[in-house]
Formats: sequence, structure tokens, C-alpha cells
Amino acid sequence: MTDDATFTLATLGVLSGAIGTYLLLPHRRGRAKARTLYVAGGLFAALGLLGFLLLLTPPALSPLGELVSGAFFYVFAAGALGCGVMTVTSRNPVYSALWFAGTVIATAGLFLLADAQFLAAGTVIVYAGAIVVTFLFVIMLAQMEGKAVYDRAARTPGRAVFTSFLLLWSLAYCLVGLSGSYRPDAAGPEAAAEDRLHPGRELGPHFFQEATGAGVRVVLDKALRPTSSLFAEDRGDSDAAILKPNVAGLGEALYADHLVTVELAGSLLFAALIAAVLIADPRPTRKRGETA
Amino acid sequence: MGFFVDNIWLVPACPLVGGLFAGFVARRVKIDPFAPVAIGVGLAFLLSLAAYAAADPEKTVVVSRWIEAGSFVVPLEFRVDGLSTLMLSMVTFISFLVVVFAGGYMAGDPGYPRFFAEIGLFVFSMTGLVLSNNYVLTYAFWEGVGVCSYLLIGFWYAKPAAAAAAVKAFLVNRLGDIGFALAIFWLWTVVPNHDLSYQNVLADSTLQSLPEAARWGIPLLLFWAATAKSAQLPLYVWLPDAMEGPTPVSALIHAATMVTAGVYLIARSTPLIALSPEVQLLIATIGCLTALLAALIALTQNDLKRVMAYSTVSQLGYMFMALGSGVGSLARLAIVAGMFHLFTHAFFKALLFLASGSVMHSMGDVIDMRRFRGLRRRMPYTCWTFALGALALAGIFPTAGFWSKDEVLVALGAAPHASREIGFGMGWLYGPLYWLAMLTAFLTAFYTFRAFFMTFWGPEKLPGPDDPEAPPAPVAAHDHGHDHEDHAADAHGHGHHEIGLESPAIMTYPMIVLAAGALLVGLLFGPTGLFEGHLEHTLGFESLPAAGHAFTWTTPIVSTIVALAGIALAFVMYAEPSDLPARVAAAVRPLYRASLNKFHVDEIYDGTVMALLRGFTLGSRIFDVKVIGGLVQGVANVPWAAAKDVLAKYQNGLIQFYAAASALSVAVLLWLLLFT
Amino acid sequence: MTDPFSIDLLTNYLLVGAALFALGMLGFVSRRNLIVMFLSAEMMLQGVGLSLVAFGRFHGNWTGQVFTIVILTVAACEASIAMALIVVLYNRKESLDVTLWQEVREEGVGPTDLVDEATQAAPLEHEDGIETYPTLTPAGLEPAHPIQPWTERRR
Amino acid sequence: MTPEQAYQTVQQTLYVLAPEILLVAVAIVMMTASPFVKVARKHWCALAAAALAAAVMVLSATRHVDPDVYAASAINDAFSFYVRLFVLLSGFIMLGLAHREPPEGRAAEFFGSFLMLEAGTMLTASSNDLILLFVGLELVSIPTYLWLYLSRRSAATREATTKYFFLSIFASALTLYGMTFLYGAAGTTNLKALGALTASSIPYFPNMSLGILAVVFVMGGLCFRIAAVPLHFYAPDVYQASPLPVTAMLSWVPKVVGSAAMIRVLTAVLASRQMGDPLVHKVVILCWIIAVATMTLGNMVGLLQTDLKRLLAYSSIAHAGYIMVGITAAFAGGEKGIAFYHGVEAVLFYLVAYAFMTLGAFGLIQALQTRDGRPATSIYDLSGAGWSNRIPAFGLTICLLSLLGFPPMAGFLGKFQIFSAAFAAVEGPEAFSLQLLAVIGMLNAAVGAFYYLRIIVLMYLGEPAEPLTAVGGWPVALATATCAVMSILVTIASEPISRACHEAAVASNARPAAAIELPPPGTATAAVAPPAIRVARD
Repeated sequence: MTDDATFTLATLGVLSGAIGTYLLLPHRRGRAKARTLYVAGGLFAALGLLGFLLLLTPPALSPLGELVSGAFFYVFAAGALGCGVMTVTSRNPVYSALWFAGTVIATAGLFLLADAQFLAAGTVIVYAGAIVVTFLFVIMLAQMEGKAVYDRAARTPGRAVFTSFLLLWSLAYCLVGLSGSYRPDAAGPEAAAEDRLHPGRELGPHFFQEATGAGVRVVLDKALRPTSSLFAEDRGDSDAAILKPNVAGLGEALYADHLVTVELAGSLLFAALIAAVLIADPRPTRKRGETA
Repeated sequence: MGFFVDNIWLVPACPLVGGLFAGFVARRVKIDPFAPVAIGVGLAFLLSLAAYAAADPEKTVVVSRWIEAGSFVVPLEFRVDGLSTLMLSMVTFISFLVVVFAGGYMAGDPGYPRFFAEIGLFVFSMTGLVLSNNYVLTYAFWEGVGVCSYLLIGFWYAKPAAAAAAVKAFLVNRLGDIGFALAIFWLWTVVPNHDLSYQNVLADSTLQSLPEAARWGIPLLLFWAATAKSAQLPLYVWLPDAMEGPTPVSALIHAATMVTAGVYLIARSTPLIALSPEVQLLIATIGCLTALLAALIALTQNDLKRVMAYSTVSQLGYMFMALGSGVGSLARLAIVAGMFHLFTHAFFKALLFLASGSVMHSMGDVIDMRRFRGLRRRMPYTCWTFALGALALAGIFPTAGFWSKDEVLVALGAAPHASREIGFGMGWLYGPLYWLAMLTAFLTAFYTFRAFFMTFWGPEKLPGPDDPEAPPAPVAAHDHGHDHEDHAADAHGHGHHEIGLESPAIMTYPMIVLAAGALLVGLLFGPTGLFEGHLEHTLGFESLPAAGHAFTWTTPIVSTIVALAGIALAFVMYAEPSDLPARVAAAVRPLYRASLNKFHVDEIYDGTVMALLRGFTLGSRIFDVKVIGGLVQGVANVPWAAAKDVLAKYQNGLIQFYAAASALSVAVLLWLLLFT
Repeated sequence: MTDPFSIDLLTNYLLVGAALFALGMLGFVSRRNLIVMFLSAEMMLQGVGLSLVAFGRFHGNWTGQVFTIVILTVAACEASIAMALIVVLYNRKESLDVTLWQEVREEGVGPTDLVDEATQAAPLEHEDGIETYPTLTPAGLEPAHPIQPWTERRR
Repeated sequence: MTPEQAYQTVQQTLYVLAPEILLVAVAIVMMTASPFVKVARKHWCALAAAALAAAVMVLSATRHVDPDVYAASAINDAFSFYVRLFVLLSGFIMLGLAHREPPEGRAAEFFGSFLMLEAGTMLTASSNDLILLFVGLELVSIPTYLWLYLSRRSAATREATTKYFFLSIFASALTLYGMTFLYGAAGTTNLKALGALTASSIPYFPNMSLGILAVVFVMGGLCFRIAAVPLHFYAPDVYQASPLPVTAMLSWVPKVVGSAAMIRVLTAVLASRQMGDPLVHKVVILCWIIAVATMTLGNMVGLLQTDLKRLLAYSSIAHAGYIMVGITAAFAGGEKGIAFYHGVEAVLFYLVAYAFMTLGAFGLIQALQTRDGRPATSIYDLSGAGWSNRIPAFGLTICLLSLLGFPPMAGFLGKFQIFSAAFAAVEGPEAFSLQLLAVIGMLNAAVGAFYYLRIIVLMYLGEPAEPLTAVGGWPVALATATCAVMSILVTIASEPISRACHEAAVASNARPAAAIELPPPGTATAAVAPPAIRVARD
């Protein structure tokens, strides 16, 4: 795809997505919107989503494995974004929470496709399993009477849509250019630099092997240890990199390279626990008559 | 002698110790707070004399390494050269006399110890400012004197006018400080080794290597700073209001010493300023316009102290005129002229203020000249010392003012020629400035003697409650229901003694000493070359061109005639109140007879010249209040209004609005960075 | 043979991550329900996590995943505090509306006019829109009441 | 790297982080023990102080441990040592101010979370890894929520906690997104390695837009911590609604965390590039805008305030602007690094000065109570205090003069260094914009002087309000006296502090050993220009 076409597509996609989302969002003052508006909004949002998906680079048609994983990528991406839009636009917080669970599950699917199986499971358990469920309880407790006016009214939807889609457009613009900038069609000295970043060669412990200067190599050898690599050291006969077993590799990375971080994250959880308990504690904090 | 010079830090230290002692300890150990400050300042004066004798352009004394932060090194270093010792002696001498005077004047005021503590602090800051050998150190003391001035103007803080005047003075001075700070930063970036000491900045090699923009930019910024501290157009507005402070403060800070700090700064930086004749012309022009404007305003003031305040502004304008005329070969002459006028002005203006204070003291805090008259019999010392001061201010031979004003005018008169020598095209503008300065000299003589005659001449009259000019009802500042001893009344609270007596000896002696100074210092230092000879010992002076100027008779003769004309006119108009012709005739019968047609002349004068003058004065007043005051007020109001009407609106307390505004800003910033 | 995780695939992941981030931001600034706001913030973190995992996979190290796990931990911490806080806030005002918490603000700036909004809000029942298809209606819907439910909820 | 080396690195990292781990451990013990044992508040406070003292000792004992900077996730350079030391010392002052703040039953949690947020601050300063740094940031945030809410439960604190919490998670998300791109650009989270890679001839910010994304989002998130525009909004409301000791903490701890993180994550990583570099150029523009907007907003809205805490909040925003001026100068530093050092050094020095002046000001306001036991809230409460409470008012005057930037107070020297760093940052055509920044800063300082002055004027020249009583006992007196005295001493005895700042600034930019072997810049860099600087697609 040419740059111009990408640009136009990105702009159109983001624009129609913005229009769609705006139409789907609750009214600023909580007025009911006509059904046609919702239909139009849904259409525009779907169009925007479609345009956005077209922006993505399609997978290779062969081998079949890649095609299948590519197809799944589209399914999960569309799912995540669609559920995301619904989370944001639903008038009922219960639905919002459920759609959010959908987003999480779709994201977990994307994690799976990126060879992050443990994280996929972890995300679903933590988010969909714990956070969403508890929040559902809170919503149910808080809103037994049904949808409240503040759920049917959005705060400055126009400005919010403008903000986030301006951001999305800028981001998309940068990120689409990212892939284009690595295309190996450049010549001259830049090609040499680019080669290092060419797909497939920059991976693993040999990531920076073509790096100029021994100094950088020393730095990289220290910074990127074998424990932190996704790939097994031994490539065997094949040229392809072999991934380490997921949980074992991740565990190794967590407890060899990031031990202190993990421990301190644990203390963070403890602090949060105490904070939650104390904030929710209904007892009065001060004896009567005690002053500041 | 060497010991005193090496320990020159004692000069600021003595008043500081005295002030601290007066403020914190004196009451507890039952010592009059006046004593330690007087002793401290007196000691400082004696030490200054020692330093005066040993002035050397290269002599510096490092007291401590004050700031060392990376490449930013500011030692606490003092310079003992001609210029600084001159200022030092003058400052400490005048301060000593004023402290002695204040010992009588302030007696009985509830803030008595505080007053002397603040005076001690002021003398410390001022001597530090004069001595420091570094722009940053100068800046620090510059701020210090600003604070002391603020504290002393607001000394009677219960009086709303005093509090307002104090704030006004501080704000206007802060405005000027920005210019100084900018100049320092600029210098810091351009001088070698980031060394801001005078010997480095003012060295020839540094000056040669300055970038083009800095050659005029830094002098301009320094002058900006000077306009605020030395009350020049457009930042002079604070000085007349500063008269809300006690009279000794007005005499010391707002006439003789602090306000000359700007002049000192410009004189000190002359090698730098001489790089740009355009800035010099600007300095002279601003000085001249200030002098003229202030003199015009002074014509119609009825408040004796305000007359003196405007007169101070006007005379400071004279000094800047002198400094500004130092183009080309005149540089050295100009500094000598400017500093000489500063020097003599300190004597006679301090004298005039003290005399005014004496009058005020005696009249029970009444200072409106329409409410008293003919005091020369009751207050002979005050009268005759005032007369001497007035003569000096008018510039009558052989008083101090004659010699210094003459030098200023000579420098100004020679400036067009000197400009032509260095090929400065706009130099002809100095010609008109010279004649405007002459006009100012006439006005000066006139308003000074108007004040003199209105106060001391004519039939005797004392302020009384049935006076038509008296304020309708006494304003009481006591209505804030508490009786804390530290809160003074609106007038300074010394006991209400009988009105119309001569001041006590502790007040008259300093006036007599100053009067002697006003009479003699010009004669002693001017024609003898002592003054110029002393300034020779100043850093960077030898590199300035010195043109031997031919002595001409024109300027002194013209200026004397002009001044005499002013005095005569004042006499004709004000020596007698028109509603009491008989007594006036008795008092000055020969003169009265000689001008039989006076009534007629008066009418003509009133119809033409005075109307014109009134118009001018009114215009100046309007300019002062509306344009300048409005400008200052406006500048102050813009941020306030912008904050209130625009920025504060966004603090609406709504979390989502905050998040949305932040997100929008981030998105816009990202967009800006990506696509520009 | 090259690694299948190419730069193009990385870009795809990053784009999806960016879209999730932006959508989360949209929800955070436009929805007034405290819980939906929090969920939107978590959606932003989902976008971050997706980008991190993709970058990690692209560069061939675990760091991205480790970072995501730490983010997950922090998200859990935040969730627990948010829950406690929201329950406390609800107990005070009987409402999850974030707009109610704007008592502290600049002097002279008025609050957002809640009454005005409430009167203009659409009635609760029979609203047309995408949510009219059969759904699990929240239990305990009150019958018609002389006090409008949405004003009642503003106690 | 062999497993032995990895093991050794982890061990050394643990040594380096021993003070933090000690603090966290004591905090956990305190919080856990709290429901089971009954100990008086002052004993909990003493325990916290003892933990701080022990941490100081541990910190000095581990001074020599020096793990490999490219492998370890925490380092022990001069920057980390001095910042941590100062944070610990300022912890005593905050403890002194807050010693009576928590209710009896909550003291253990209160002081425990204080220790945690101290540990988080220190962690941020010593971390050499994006992940650890993020944990450090959160280790400050989460106890802060507790602090905001714990000591008093009123509608105001509830609202303040809500505001701070929601905006904080929003800011965290921004920071994280930026960190993602920082990691993605070079494939490592080790900050020194990131710095070395950016400095090297390899175009490791291959696509400049990745760098821009990283900087914009990280900066955006950290602006929340230091209360800079555009994420400053929370500050006035939260300050106003919180109890004074909490406000004092809020005005200082997040500022040092945010500044340390900015230096570690952004300036030190990017400073190896020159001003001519397009990325650095854009980053300087970004910081320039933030600095100007922050200073101007803080000072201008500050003019309107009559509420003391709100006024000091805007003052805090304005000071964040001055810090941003220093950060801008640090970015503009370039390869020669001279201005980088000036910038970072000035920021660090300013933080030291700021700690004393802001903690002192808040502490003294806290110490002055009206007769009905309410702390002074409006500036008019202080009216005439200069005569009725001479000593506290005098101390407050010193702190305010220092905030105002009055020579010879600490604030003056701090501002002077910041502005001179900006003045000297670069040469050539770009110098103008930075000098303009310094000029705008000075104008701002002049405007800002007014509202500090207003308090001083009121205290000395105002009609006396109802008399105030000084409360708080010796800890508050000692803490505030230290602040006031140090506000002057920092200038007079500036030498040790500025030497420490200088060492820290140099250390923060040091990329030892391996990076030395790099080919000289100019040879390879010129040949291998970043291939993908495609900002505009034309």
C-alpha cells in the first residue's frame, strides 16, 4: 500500500470511527437518541473498525499456519476493539463491565498469538475473573434500581471524542510509519543499519551482533542476558529460532533478572491491601473531642 | 592603615551589629537603642575615612568564598578603590548625622528600637552594595537596600498611605530588579570564565570580545535597573510616595544615599556603557526629561517634603544627564561631574530634608506650607541652614551646588563636540538637552525658594484647628479595637509638645554640620581637583579617555544668572502673602518700593507665564498619574485579570474535566511535535 | 527462515494497542460513572500491555511480559483501592456520579449544573436505542413513582 | 553473562536496595502488627524515625557496593546515593510535622505507609530499570492514597482522595505507555544500556516518532507527579482539602520522585544526543512549552488566592515550572554534556532548596492555630501574626522569602542556578529560545513575588486578626526551625551541597566502561544517519 493510500485510509477510518463513537455515546444531557442515530452510529463505528483493520498488514497467505494465525489476529483485534467501543458507550454499567470482560478475553487471545500463554491466562483470571466480577457486584449493589441519569449522560462527548481520536490518529500515523521505515528498499549506508533491524535477524541473543563497535556489544551482552531471551540458545539445525517453554522461561526471567522487582511488587500488593481495608473501614477514625 | 583596608568588612559589619543589638538586645539591657547604631555607624565612618585615604584601583579584599556551585562562583569580595571609598565615606557620614538627628526626632515613637535596627540594616546593605566587587554580590545588596527601604517607608504601617507606598516602592523596584538580573545572566554567558567580578567584566579584553548585541543590550538593562532604584522616568513614581516614611528616612534613603545606587551602578559600569553612545544619549535624555518633569511638578506642591522629593527626582535626573554625556573623550569628565553632583547633592538634600523634618517636628506634624509661615524668628537654626541648603540646590556661588551643577552643564555642553569627534551622528541632540537643563536650573531655583519663602518668610503664622487649609477632620487610625503597644498612630507618636519651638540640639547640630558641608564641600573638592584626583584611583578609570576641558565663563555665568532670576521671581511672588500687604511691606520695604508696579506684573505674569506653567504642570501631573501610574497599574493588572477571567475558570473541581483537559493537552502536544 | 513475528505484525499489535488506549481514554473522560471510568483506565492499561508484549516478542526477550505482569499487579492494587473507595463514596452520596465530587474548587467558579441535566434527561423506561434488544434487565426495577427516579437518586 | 554473574548481580542489587528493603520490611511489620498490639502513637512514630535512621546507616554502609550498571536493575552511583540520603533526611522533617496527625488507632498504618513512600522515592532515585522505576513510582502513589484518606475522614478528604486517585491512575497509564515505546525502541529496559544505545552510532531510536511518543507520554505522566501543566489540575484542590502535614508531604515527595524519574528516564537517556538532533530539538520544544505554561499558570492564578494551602499549591505549580526550566536545559545539553550537568545540577540544587522552603512554610502554617483549634487556613488568619507570634512568623517570613527567590535565601540561589543553566545551555540560534525561557522565568518570579509578599505584608503590616497559638510541640518546632535555618544556610554554606549535586549530575549521565570503546562521534554517526526520520510524509 502506498503512503498516500495509507494516510487516506487512516484518516477516513479514524474519522468514521469518531463519528460512530460519538453517535453511540450517551447524549450530553442524557436525552434519548433516536434509534436511527444508533444504527448510523453502529454503521459508522463498524466502518471505522473496518478501515482500521485494513490499515493492518495482512498476513502471508502461506504457509497455512501463518494464514490461520493471521486470521485469528483479525478476529481477536476486531473483537477487542468492538468490545472496547461497547464498553465505553454502553448506557448500562453492567453491560460496560461485561463488554470489558470481552475486551480482556480478546486481548488474551492476542497475547496467545504473541506467544505469551501465561499472560493470556493471567489476564483473563485477574481481569475477567477477579476485577470485573467484583465490580459487577459493586454495580449490582449500587444500582439496584437500574440505570441512573449519569449513566445515560456523557460528559462533553464531542470534546472527548475529538481528544481521543486525535490521539489515535497521531498514534496510528506514527506506528504505521514504523513498519514502513524498516522496508529494505533503501540503499546506501542506511541499508546496513537497517539490515540489523530487518525482520527475523534482530532476534535473540544475536540481536545486535552486527552492532558497530565492541562497546555496544559489551553493553548489550550485559543488558540482554540469556535468561531474558525468548529463544533457546541452541537453535539446532534449523535456521528458525526456537522459543523457550513459556512458563519456565518467564519464571526464569522473573526470578533471575527481576527478582527484586517481583518482591517489591509483592509489597505493593500488601500496601494496596492495607489501603483498601482501611479506606473501606467504617469505624470512625478519631475519638470524640480529639482535635487535629 | 593597611589593617583597616584589609578588614574593610568591618564597615558593613559595625552598623549591622549595632542594628541587631538595637533591635534584639538593647531593650533587655536597658540601653537606648539609638546608641549602638550611632556608635556602629560612626565607627564605620571612621573606617571609611581610613579606606578613603588608601584607595587603590586594584585593591580587593576577599572575605569569604560565598557561593561555589559548579561554575558559578561568587566570592564575598570587596573592592577598595576611589569610587567605592568615596561613596562609602559619603554614605557613612550622612548616615551618622541622620542617625544623630533621628535620635531626637524619633524620641517617644513606639517603634524606636525597630527604627534603629532597620537603619543599621540599611547602612549595612548600602555599604555592602558600594563595596562589593561583583555584580551578583551587588545585586544581593541591591535587593537588601530595597527591602530596608520597603520596611522603612512602611514604618508607620498602621497608616494605610504608608503601607500602600511601601508596597508600591517594592513592586516598582522589583520591576527594575528584573533588568538587573537579566543583565547579570547575559553577562554571565558572555564574559570569560563566567567570572562576574568587576575587574573581569570591565577589563579591556572582555569588553572587546563582547558580542554586538551585548554591547548595547547589557548597558540598556543596567540602565533599566538604575531607573527604578534611582527614580527615573518612567519608574520614578514610587519616590514621591516614599515620603510617607519618617523624615530621617526620607533624608537618608530617599534623598542622599539609596536612590543614588543607580547612579553609582552606571558610573561603576561606565567602561561597559561607553561602548554604546546610543545608550549614553538615551541615559542623558531620560535624565533630562525626568529632571524637567519633576521640576515642573515641584512648582505647585504644597507639601514641603513632596517638593523636596520631586526635587530629588529632578536632581537625580541631573546626575544621569551627566553620566549620559560621557561620549567619546568626555567619559572621565562625565563621571566626575555626575559623581560630584551626587556627592554635593547628598549634603544639601539631606540638609533640606532634615530641616523640613525639623519644621514638621516643630509644627506638630503639619507639613502643608499653606498652614504656617514666617518661621524664621522662631526657628532660626532651621531657617538659616535651610537657606544654605536652598542656595546650594539653586546653585549659587560659592555653595556646593554651584560647582557640581556647573560641571554637569559643562559636560553636557561639550557633548555635541565630543560626539562629532567619534562620529556619533545623533550627538547634536545634546545641544537641546543643555538648554533644557538650564531651564530646569531656573525652575529649581524658583521652586526651592518658593518653599523657603513660604515657610520662613513673611508674617508669622502657626497651624491651628481653625485654619481654612486644615483637613476637615483628624483621621484616626485607632479604630481597630486593640491596644497593642507596637501599633503606632498615624502620626509618629512622640508626645504632643508645644507647637512652634526650635528643635532640640541633637537635631540642630547635624543640620549645622550638613550646612557647613553644603557650603564648603564644593569649594574644597571642586576647583582644587581633589575630587577628580580621588576618582583617579578607580578601577577602569585609567583606560577612559580624559579630555582636558577648557574652562569657559559662559556656563557658570549663565547658570548663575538663571538661578538668581529664579530666586528673584520666587521672592517677588511668595515673600509676602497678598492678603497682608502692610506687614509684607514692613518686612521688605525697599524691595517693595522698588517694584511699585508689582501688582500689575503679577497680573500679567499670572495671565501668561503662570498659565502656561500651570498648563505644563497640569499636563505633567496628568502624565504622571494617568499615563505612568496607569501603565504601572495596568501592567500589574494584566496577570491578575487574565488569571481571574481565564485560567481560574478551568479549576472547576471536576475530575473528568481535569482528565479531559490533560488528555487534550497531551494529544495536542503530541500532534504538534509530530507535525511541525 | 525468519521469525514469523515480523515488523509488520508488531505494527499490527501496536495499532490495536493504541486503539485500546485511545478508547480507554475516551471512556475515562466521557463516562460519568466512577466504575466505568475505572474500567476505562484499565482498558488503557490493556493497550499498554498489548504493546509491551508485542515489543517483547519482537525483540525476543521476556522483559515485555515481565513488565506486563508488573502492570497487572499494579492494576490489581488499583482495583482493590478503587473498589474500597467507590463503596465509601457510594455510601456517602448514594450515587456513583463523579460529578458530585467537585465541592473543592476555585472560588467563584460555579458547579456543573446537575438539576438542569436531570430535568432534561430522558425517561428511564422505553428508551429506543441499541440497548433495547432482549437483555438481562437489572432486577428490582421500581414501579412508576411520583418522584422521578433520577432525581431521587440525587439525594 | 553466566548464571554466576547473574547471581552476583542480583546479590549486589539487593545490597544496593538494602535501605529500601529495610524500610518496606519495617513498614510491613508495623502494618501487620497494628491490629494485634496496642502501642501508643508516639512509639510508632519513634519506630518510624528509628527505621529512617537505620536506613541512613545502611545506606552509608552499602556506599561501596557498585554493581554492573548494564546488568543490575538498581545502581548505587552518586545520584542515587545523594538523592536517597536527602530523601531520608527530609523524611525526619516530615515525620516531625506529621507526628500528631494520625488518629491513635491508625498510627501504625500511617507511619508504615510513610516509610513505604519514602522507600518508593528512594527506589525511583536508585533504579536503573524501567520496571523497577515504575514499581517505585507506584510504591509512592499507593501509600499516598492512604495518607490522603487515613488521618481525617471528611467530605473534603474523600473528595481529595478520589481526585488524586483517579487522576493518578490516568497519569500512570500515560507514563506506562511512554515507557512501552522507550522499551520498544531499543529492546531493553535497562536505563544505562538505553542511554548507551542512544549514544552509540546505531540509530537506536530508529524511528524518531517512537522517541517522540515515548517522551510525550512519559513526560505527561511525570508532569502529574511534579504538578506541572497539563496535569497540574489536581494540585490546588487536593492541597486545599488535605490536612497540612499531608499537604506538606504532597508538595515535596512527588516533586522529587517526578524529577528523579525525569532525570533517570528521559534526560539521562537522551542527553547523549545534541541539540541539533531532531528528536532532542522536539523534546526541548515540548519541555519549553510545559515550563512556560506551568510557571505562568502557577504564578498568575496564585495571585488570586486567599486560601493558604491553595496559594501554596499554585506556588508549588510555579516551582514545578522552574524545575522544568532546568530539565529543558538538561535536555538541550548535548554531547558535550556541559549544559546537561548544569541543568541537572540546578534541578537537584533547586530541589534541596525547595524541600526546606516548602516543608518549612507548610510546617509553620500548621504550627499556627487559631484559638478554636483550627489551623490557619486563610491568609487573613495570619494577619498581624508578625507581632503576636514573633518566632514562627519570622521563620515563615524566611521560608516565604526563600520561595520568592530573595537573596541570600536558598530559593534565590536555586533560581539563579536554574536560570543560568538555561542561559548557558546552548549556543547559536537555538540559544535564543532558551534564554527567552529564562527571561520568562524571571518575569514570572517577579509576578510570583507578589503573593508571597502579600502574606508577609499581612503578617507585619496587617490589622491583627484573632491571636494565634503555636502548637505542635518540640518535633514541629525542631523540624520547622531546621527548615528555616537551612533556607539561609544552604546559600551561605552552599559548597557541600552543590558539590554533591554536581557529583550526582555527572553520575546520572555516566555510561562507564563499555561505552568508552565507542567509535568517536562524527565518524560513524555521520555515515549512519538514522534511516527513518520521517516525520512528515511528503
